[in-house]
Amino acid sequence: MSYPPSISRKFWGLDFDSPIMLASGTAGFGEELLTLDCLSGVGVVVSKAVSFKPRAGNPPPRLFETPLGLLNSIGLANPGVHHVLNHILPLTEKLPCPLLINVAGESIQEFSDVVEVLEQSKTHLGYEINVSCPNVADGGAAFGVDPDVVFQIAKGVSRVTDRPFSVKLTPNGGDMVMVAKAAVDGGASAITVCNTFLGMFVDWRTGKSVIKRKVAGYTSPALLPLVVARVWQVSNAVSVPVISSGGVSHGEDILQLLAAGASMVQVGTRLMRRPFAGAELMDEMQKLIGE
Amino acid sequence: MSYPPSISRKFWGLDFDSPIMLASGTAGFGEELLTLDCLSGVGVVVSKAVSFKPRAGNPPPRLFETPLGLLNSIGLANPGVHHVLNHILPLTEKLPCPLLINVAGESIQEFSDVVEVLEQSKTHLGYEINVSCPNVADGGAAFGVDPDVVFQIAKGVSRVTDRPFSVKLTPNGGDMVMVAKAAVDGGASAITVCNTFLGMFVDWRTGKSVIKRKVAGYTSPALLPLVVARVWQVSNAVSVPVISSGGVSHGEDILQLLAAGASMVQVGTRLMRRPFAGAELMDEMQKLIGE
Amino acid sequence: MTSVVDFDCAVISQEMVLPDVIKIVFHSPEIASSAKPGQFVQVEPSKGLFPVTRRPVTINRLTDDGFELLFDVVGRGTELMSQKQPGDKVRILGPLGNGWDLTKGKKWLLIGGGLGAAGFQFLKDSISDSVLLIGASSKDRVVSLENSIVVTEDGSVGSKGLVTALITEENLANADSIAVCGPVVMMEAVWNAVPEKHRHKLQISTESRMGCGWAVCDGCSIPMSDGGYKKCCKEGPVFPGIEIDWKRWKEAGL
Amino acid sequence: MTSVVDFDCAVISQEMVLPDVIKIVFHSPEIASSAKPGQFVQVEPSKGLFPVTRRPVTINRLTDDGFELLFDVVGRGTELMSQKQPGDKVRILGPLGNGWDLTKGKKWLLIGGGLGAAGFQFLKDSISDSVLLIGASSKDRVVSLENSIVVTEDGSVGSKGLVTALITEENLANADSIAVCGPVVMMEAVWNAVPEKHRHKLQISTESRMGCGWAVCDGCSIPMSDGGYKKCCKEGPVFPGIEIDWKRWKEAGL
Ligand SMILES: Cc1cc2nc3c(=O)[nH]c(=O)nc-3n(C[C@H](O)[C@H](O)[C@H](O)COP(=O)(O)OP(=O)(O)OC[C@H]3O[C@@H](n4cnc5c(N)ncnc54)[C@H](O)[C@@H]3O)c2cc1C
Ligand SMILES: Cc1cc2nc3c(=O)[nH]c(=O)nc-3n(C[C@H](O)[C@H](O)[C@H](O)COP(=O)(O)OP(=O)(O)OC[C@H]3O[C@@H](n4cnc5c(N)ncnc54)[C@H](O)[C@@H]3O)c2cc1C
Ligand SMILES: Cc1cc2nc3c(=O)[nH]c(=O)nc-3n(C[C@H](O)[C@H](O)[C@H](O)COP(=O)(O)O)c2cc1C
Ligand SMILES: Cc1cc2nc3c(=O)[nH]c(=O)nc-3n(C[C@H](O)[C@H](O)[C@H](O)COP(=O)(O)O)c2cc1C
Ligand code: FES
Ligand code: FES
Repeated sequence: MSYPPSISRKFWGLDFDSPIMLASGTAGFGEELLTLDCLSGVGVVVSKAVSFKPRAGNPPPRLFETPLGLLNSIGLANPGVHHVLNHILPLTEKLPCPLLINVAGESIQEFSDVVEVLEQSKTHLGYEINVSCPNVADGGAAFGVDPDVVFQIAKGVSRVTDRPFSVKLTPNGGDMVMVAKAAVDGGASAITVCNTFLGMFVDWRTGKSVIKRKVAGYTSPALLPLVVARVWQVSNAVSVPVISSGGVSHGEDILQLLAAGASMVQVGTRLMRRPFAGAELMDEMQKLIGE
Repeated sequence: MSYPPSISRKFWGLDFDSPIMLASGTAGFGEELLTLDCLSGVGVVVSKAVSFKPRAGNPPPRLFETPLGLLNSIGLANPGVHHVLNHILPLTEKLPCPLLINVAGESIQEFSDVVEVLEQSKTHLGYEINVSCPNVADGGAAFGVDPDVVFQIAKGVSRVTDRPFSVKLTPNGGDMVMVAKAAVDGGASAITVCNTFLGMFVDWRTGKSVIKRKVAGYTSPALLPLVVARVWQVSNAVSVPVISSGGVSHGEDILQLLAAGASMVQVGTRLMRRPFAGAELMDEMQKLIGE
Repeated sequence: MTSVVDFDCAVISQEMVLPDVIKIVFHSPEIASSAKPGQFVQVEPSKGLFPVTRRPVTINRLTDDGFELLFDVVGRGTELMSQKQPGDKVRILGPLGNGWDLTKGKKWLLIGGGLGAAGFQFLKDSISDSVLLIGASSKDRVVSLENSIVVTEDGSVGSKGLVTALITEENLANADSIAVCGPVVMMEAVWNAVPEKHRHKLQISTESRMGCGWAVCDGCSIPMSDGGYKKCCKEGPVFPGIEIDWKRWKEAGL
Repeated sequence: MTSVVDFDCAVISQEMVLPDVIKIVFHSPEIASSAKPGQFVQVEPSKGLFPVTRRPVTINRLTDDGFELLFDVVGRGTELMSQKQPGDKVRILGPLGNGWDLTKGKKWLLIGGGLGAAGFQFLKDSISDSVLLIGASSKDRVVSLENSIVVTEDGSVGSKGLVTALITEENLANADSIAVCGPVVMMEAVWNAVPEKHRHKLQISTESRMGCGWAVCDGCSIPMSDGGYKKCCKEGPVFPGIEIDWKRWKEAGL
C-alpha cells in the first residue's frame, strides 16, 4: 500500500471513484437519496436491515442525543423481506451506485432464508450480514461475539448466494479478530468493522434510562480512534477487504481509515446531519490529497 | 436505591464524603497531590500500576491528543514492587484518604506475588487488580478477556491478602459480565468498569501510527455513555460494588454513573488537566443536588 | 420531496419575542416558494461537530423571499440557534414532511397550545374560514395572532382556564377540519375533550426526536393505532388524530 | 513544587511579535514571585471540554506582577491560546519543572534555536556573564535579545549559516555552563558539534508531549542514557546533555 492512500478504489473486483459507503440504517434503501439527488460522491449504498418477517421496531424515543454523540434504538424496524423484494428493491433500480442489503436474523437459519428470498432480485450487488445489532433481544450482537455461530451464519449465506457479502462485527465483546477469521472461513468476502458501541444515558434525577430498552447503540465523532484501531487489527489478520464503519465526520477521517487498512469507509451519523455528505466528504478528501 | 443518588457513600464498610476515586496512572501514588494540596474532595486514590520487577515503560511519544480525546501508551512504567514498598508507600502515610494499589502482572502468579510483598505495608486500604492494560504485550488485557484466568488471578490474590480488592476489567473483548462474575467467584470485593478502550491514530500521509506500539488506550469525555452502559450491565449482574472508570469531566457525569449503578467513580484524564478536579467536581455535584 | 434543498440561509432578523422565545427570519427564496403550512425545516445549530444532529422547527410563516421560525430555547441546540445574528449563514434543509391536509373541507377550527399556535398564521393565510383558540400557561407563552380567542392558566391574558374549556359542541360541529398543535399533554387533553363523533376531523401536528428529518433513519416514529409506527418526518408531522396511538405516544415521554 | 498554583490569570496584553508567534503577558503575582528561569506553565487553551489536556509553555520573562509567554501557533491548542484578548481569564498551572541549574559556575554560553532563544532573557537576567548565540531559519524566527550574535539560514538577519558554525573551541572553553534551547534537531546538531570534553557543561531544555505537567501521568518521559526515562515535567525540562539518550529521544519524533 502506498501513502497517502488513493481515493479511488478497487473493491470486490469493481472500480470505485469513491471509497464512501452509506451505512446501514442511515440511508434507508437509498431511494430517499435518489429523490433528494444526493448520491453524488457515494460509492455504495448499504440498505437498512431486512429481516424475514416485518419488524415494527422499538418503542420511541428511538434516538437521544447526548452532549457528544447519539444513542439509537431503532430495533431493526423493517417491513420484512417479501415487502422489500416486491415493493422497495424495484425503486432502487435507478440508483447510480451499487446497493448492499443489510440482513438481520433472530436465528442462524434466518440469515440465509432472507438472502434466499432476496436472490430473486437483480438490483443489488451483495449483502452485509448484520450479526451485531445492539438493539434487539434475539440474535443481534449475541451472535456476533461467537466465532462458531458467525462461521455457521456465513456458511449458510454462502450456500444460497454467489454474490459477495460482508459480515458486520460487533465491538461489544468477543474477540473481533477471531470472529472475523471465522466469518472468512465461512465464506465472507469482506468484514465490516464495526457496528455501534453499546451506550446508555441515565437521568440521574430519576435513575431511568432515556431509552426503553435501557442500552442502545452509540455513535460519536469521538469514536473514530476506536474504529481505526479495530480496522487496523482486523485488516492485518484477514485476507478479505475490511469495510470500516463508525466515527467519520470529515474527509480526513476517511483518509485515516484507508491508511489504517480499510478498503471502503462507511458514513452513518454524519449523513443523517448532512444529506450531501458524499459529495462534501469527497471534496474535503480531494483538497487534502491535492495539497 | 433512591434518586437523585447520594454523594456520600458507604463503600467496603467505610463512610466516604465523596464518591471520587483518582484513577490509576493519572495520580501517581497520590504523593504529588499531597504537595500540590489538591486531595480535597477525593474519596480514594488509586496508585499507578505496580509490577514485580521495575518496568521502564513504552518508548515516547507516550501520549497523543486526538481532536476529541487522548491516546496513552505508558506501558505500566513503574519502579517495581520492592522500590514502591520501601521508598514510595512511606510517603503516602500522610494521605488524607485511603489508597488502593493498582497491581499488574505478566503472569497469573505475578499478581499475588506483588500483593504478597505489598502486604508488608500498613498504609494502603486495598488493591485494584489490573487485568486490562491495553499497552503491554504480556498479560494485560489478554488476561482480562478470559473468565478462567481472571478467576485464578482473583483466587490467587484472595489467598495472600485479607484486604479488599477490586478487579479492573477491559472493555476490549470478552464478555464483561461473565468476567466480572468470575472475578467475584475468585474473591473480588469490587469490580472496576473499566480500563481504557483500545484506540489508534494513523498519519494518513505516511500510514504510520503516532504511537510506537501502534494501538493505545483512548480516553475521551465522549466515552461516558459507553461506560454508563457497562456499569449498568455489570452492576446488575454482580453482588459486589462496581467502581466506574472513564468519561468523567463534570459533576453531572458522576451523578449519572452513580444513578447507573456505580458505588464509586474514578476520574482520570480530567484530573490530568485539572489537579483540583476532586474539589471542583464535588462542588458541581453539590450545586446540582442542592438545586 | 423533490423540492427539498439544503442551503446556507442568511439570517435577516432575529429577536426575542417572548421570554426565551426567539423569532428568526431567514432568506431563502427556494424554501419560500415551495413550503406548505405545517411543514418544517431541519436547522444545523452549529458549524462544529456538536450537536451531531440538526433541530426540527416548524415553518411559522413565509416572507417575500424567505421564512420565519419561532422557537423556545430549551436546550443546547436551540441555545446555539438563538445566538445567530443577522448576516450569519445557517445550514437549513427543507421544506420537510407533509403539512395540514387542506382537502378536508373549508371551515377550520384551530386549537393551539402555547407556542404551538405560532404556526397557525401560515395555515390561516392559506384558508378562508377559521376559528382560532389559543391556550397557554401565561401571557409569556402567548403569540399574538389576529382574531384569536385566548385563555391562560393564570389569567394574565384572556380569560382564565384551559383551552379545552373553549371547545364546545357548537364550534366542533361547525368545523370541517380541526387542527391541533401544542405540547403533547395539551393535544391529548384536546383529543379527550372531543367527542368520538368529531374525532375524525382532528389533524394533529406531532413531535418526535428526530435524527435525519428526511426519512432515512427511522428514528422519529410515532406509534399508530394499528400497532405499528409512522415517520413523523415524512408521513407526518401532521397525522389524523384517529391514526395515533395516544397511549403509546405519551409513553415515549417526549 | 509546593509553590505551584492553579489560577485563572488575566491577560494583560497580547500581540503577534513575528508571523504566527504570539506574546501574551499574564497577571499573576503568585507565579511571578516563585518562577525560576527555565520553568514552564501549563495553559488551558479553552474552557470547553476540548482539547482535553493543557499546553506547556516556557516562562519567557517575568514582569512586575506576572509573566510573559511567547509561543508558536502550530495547532489547535496554540490557535485557541492566540485568540485570548486582554481581560480574558486563562487557567494556568505553574511554575512547573526545574529550571536551568545556576550552580554550575558563573560564565554561560547560551545557544538558542529560533523561538527557543526567547526564554534566555529570563536566564540572562539571573546571571552576570553570558555569551548568547541565536540561530534561526530566517528573520521571521528571530526574537531580538540584547547582545546576541545571530545567524540565519537564509541570511535575512545576521550572517548566513547555522548556529553550530558559531560554536568555537574558544567560547566553549570560556564557558562554565552551556545552555541550549531550540528544536530537537538543532539541539542534537549542537550536541554533535560540541567536543566530548565540553559536553558535561551542556544543559538541554527538552520538550515532550505532556499530559499533566505535574508528574502524575508519566507521559512526558525523555529517554536517558542509562536506558531508562526521566519525566520532562518534573526532573526536566532542563537536563544535563550527557544524561540524555539522543538517539532514542530523536526516535520519539516529537
Ligand atoms: C416536526 C417538529 C417541529 C418542531 N417545531 C418547533 C417549533 O416550531 N418551535 C419550537 O420551539 N420547537 C419545535 N420543535 C421542537 C424542537 O425541535 C426541540 O425543542 C429542539 O429540537 C430541542 O433542541 P435542544 O438541543 O435545544 O434541546 P435538547 O437539549 O436536545 O433537549 C431539551 C429538551 O427538549 C426536548 N426535545 C429534544 N428534542 C425534541 C424534539 N425533537 N421534539 C420535542 N422535544 C424535544 C427534550 O426532551 C428535552 O427536554 C419541533 C419538533 C419537531 C419534531
Ligand atoms: C516544557 C515545554 C515548554 C514549551 N515551551 C514552549 C514555548 O515557550 N513556546 C512554544 O511555542 N512552544 C513551547 N512548547 C511546545 C508547545 O507546548 C507545543 O507547541 C504545543 O503544545 C502544541 O499545541 P497545539 O495544540 O497547538 O498543537 P497540536 O495540534 O497538539 O500539535 C501540532 C504540532 O505540535 C507538536 N507538538 C504537540 N505537542 C507538543 C509538545 N508538548 N512539545 C513539542 N511539540 C509538540 C506536534 O508534534 C504537532 O506537530 C513547549 C513544550 C514543552 C514540553
Ligand atoms: C439510526 C441508526 C440506525 C442504524 N441501523 C442499522 C442497521 O439497521 N443495521 C446495521 O448493520 N447497522 C445500523 N446502524 C449502524 C450504522 O450502520 C453504522 O455502523 C454506525 O452508525 C457507525 O457509523 P457512524 O459513526 O458513521 O454513524 C445504525 C446506526 C444508526 C445511527
Ligand atoms: C496516562 C494514563 C495512564 C494510565 N495508567 C493506568 C495504569 O497504570 N493502570 C490502570 O489500571 N489504568 C491506567 N489508566 C486508565 C485509567 O486508570 C482510567 O481507567 C482511564 O483513564 C479512564 O478514565 P478517564 O476517562 O477518567 O481518564 C491510565 C490512563 C491514562 C490516561
Ligand atoms: S427523523 Fe430520520 S426517519 Fe424521521
Ligand atoms: S506530563 Fe504527566 S508526568 Fe509529566
